[in-house]
Amino acid sequence: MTHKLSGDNLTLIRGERCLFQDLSFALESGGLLILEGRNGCGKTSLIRAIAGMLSLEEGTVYWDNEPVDNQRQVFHGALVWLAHRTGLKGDLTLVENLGFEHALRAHSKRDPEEVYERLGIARLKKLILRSLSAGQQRRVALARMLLADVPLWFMDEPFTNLDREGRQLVMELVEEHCATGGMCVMAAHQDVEIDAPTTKVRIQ
Amino acid sequence: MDGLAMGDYGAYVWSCYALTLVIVVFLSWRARLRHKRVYRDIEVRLKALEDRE
Amino acid sequence: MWKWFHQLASPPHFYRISAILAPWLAVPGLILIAYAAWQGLFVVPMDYQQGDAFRIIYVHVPSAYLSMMAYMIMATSGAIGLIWRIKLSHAVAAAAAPIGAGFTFLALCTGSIWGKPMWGTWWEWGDPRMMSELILLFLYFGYMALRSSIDDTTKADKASAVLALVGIVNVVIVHFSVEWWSSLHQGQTVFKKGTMDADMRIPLLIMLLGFTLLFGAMLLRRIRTEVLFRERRTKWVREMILSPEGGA
Amino acid sequence: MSEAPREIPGILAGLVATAKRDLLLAWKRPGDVLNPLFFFAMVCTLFPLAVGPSAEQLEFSGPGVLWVAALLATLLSLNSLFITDFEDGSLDQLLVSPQPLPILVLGKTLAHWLTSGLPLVFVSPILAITYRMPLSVVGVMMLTLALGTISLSLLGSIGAALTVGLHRGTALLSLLILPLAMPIMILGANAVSLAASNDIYSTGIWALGAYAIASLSLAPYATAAALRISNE
Repeated sequence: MTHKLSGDNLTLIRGERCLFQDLSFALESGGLLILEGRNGCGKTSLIRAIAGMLSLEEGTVYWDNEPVDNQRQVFHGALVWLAHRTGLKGDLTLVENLGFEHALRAHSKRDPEEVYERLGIARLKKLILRSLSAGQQRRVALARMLLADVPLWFMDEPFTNLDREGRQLVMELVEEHCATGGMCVMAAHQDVEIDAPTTKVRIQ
Repeated sequence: MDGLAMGDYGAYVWSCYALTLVIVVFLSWRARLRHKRVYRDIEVRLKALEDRE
Repeated sequence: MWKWFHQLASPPHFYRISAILAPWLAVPGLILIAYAAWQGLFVVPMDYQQGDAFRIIYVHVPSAYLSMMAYMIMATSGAIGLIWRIKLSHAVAAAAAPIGAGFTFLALCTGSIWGKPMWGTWWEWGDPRMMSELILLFLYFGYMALRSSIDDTTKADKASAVLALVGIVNVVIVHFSVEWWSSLHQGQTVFKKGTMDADMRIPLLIMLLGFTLLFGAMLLRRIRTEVLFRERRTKWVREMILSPEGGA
Repeated sequence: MSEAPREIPGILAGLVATAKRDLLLAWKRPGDVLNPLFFFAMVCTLFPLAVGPSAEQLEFSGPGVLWVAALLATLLSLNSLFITDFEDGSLDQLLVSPQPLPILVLGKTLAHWLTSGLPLVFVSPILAITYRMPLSVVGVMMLTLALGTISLSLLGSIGAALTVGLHRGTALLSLLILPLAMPIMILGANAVSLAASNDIYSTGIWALGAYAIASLSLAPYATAAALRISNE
């Protein structure tokens, strides 16, 4: 089944500044949407607004041609969110952290052990997250993404705190996800080389 | 002067009416002050913008 | 009707009309208050129970009534702003809070001054109405503190609207719980408002009307400032302020 | 629409999972649980030192002092309800979760009550006995504290949600919550006082129960709305 995410005339004003105005986009299954712009120009606000965490001044975001405000639960059931702040608890172990997410979301058919192996975090399963490096914590957050069975990935600056190898890994994962009919919205200030049908939105 | 003294209660009654006056005046004065300040701030900002252009 | 309403709710119109309307509320309001104050102070005969101290109620009752009405206005317009996203109604809520707090303070002070000769004490903990009024003052303080500590106006509007709504449910509960509490501690026999002669009541009604009109004028003035502040980036404000005749 | 495999767990699972996670976090950081308890004990100790140790006075003021101390201790613990979630990004995850937000909030509040309200209930008898409270009254006091702290946790969660992410959140939280919490304290403390003087105290208990049920059904919605606004 294919899905569609689209935005129509989105306008957002935060405090003094108008961050973006009359911005529209459309994204279908298999596609990648990249939000570009300098640091601090409103990329993060835009991606948060699309995910339904910020209320827009004007405009509507549609999921499968239905405004997301009318079907928040369905929309949020179809997405995972990855941002700079990982949302993982430093005092809990990897397994405990992912177990919490596991209880809230639909599970993918992937084998967790394989996912840990692939992300290179299999040995760290029993450690509390605080003792891991920032890069390793990002990988745990990536594992959370892979283990959820959702078509839509939201990634806000996914390459921060990652080494070259890690960056490569993220690009590969996104490519795979899009190739298997998933879709991805990404806010990034660097160039991204991902082999997938890409739409770019530039914010001034 | 007997009417103003109101038995022993004159001080209480008059202070209440005076306080009412004070608070109403205070509220109006604050409102006016804030309006002036907001207006002036916008004016200064707009003038500065205009000069730059 | 709808069209008229929409026009009024549009900021430039409101800004212009409110300046014209405010004096038409304030002047009659002040005249009524002055008349009722004269009546209440000099004309009405003194109460056989309370003597001349009862003349305080001519300012106490209207301010107590306004303190509650301002809270109602604040909460309902906040709710309207949350549900229908009407920006003007958030401005109404923001404008009502300081006026409401002022009148709550006035009601507390006048109540306390009335209490000194009547109860022999400045503050009677056992009186449920004084306690409710005091808690109302705290609610106003909390509301204004929350509003001023959030920098983003839209966010402050929504957060304070939620607080006002939670508060309004609580005002009722506070009232009943304080009443129960004071019944346990046998609060002094409080003065009952039901027993009033007609010639005493009429100045009070005039006073209530006068205070309401004055409150309306004050509210309009403050909403006007709020509207100006919120619309400071718009074209109409720019044109109005930069035009040669100004528009203060 | 053949989307059979995608099954989102039910709301009960969401409630249990959030409560479980917060309990686990509290277990790993016992200081957060113990500090309010010490605070509670400390306030109860301060009072006799300030007004003198006469038995009569302590007996008379015991219920009130214990209740005020419990209220302040709960307020102290409410501060951290959403702060860590806000700082580490968990709050974002809760906001985009497929579970209804009020349910997740209820789970968190439940965990908060289990780690702050319930310990207070169990510590209070020790302090009550030092205030010479008879054992029959101690039972009533524990019941009022149990019911009252449920409402306090729920009501406080609204305030915590409104002030999360603000610079002066701590002081503001007290200013917002104390007037709202006053009825709970009035009902609780006076029910205990009535029990101590062998009066009918059931009115207070029923009212506290009603308050707890009302806040159970309404507060999570207000908290959820407040969280969405604060996290914008």
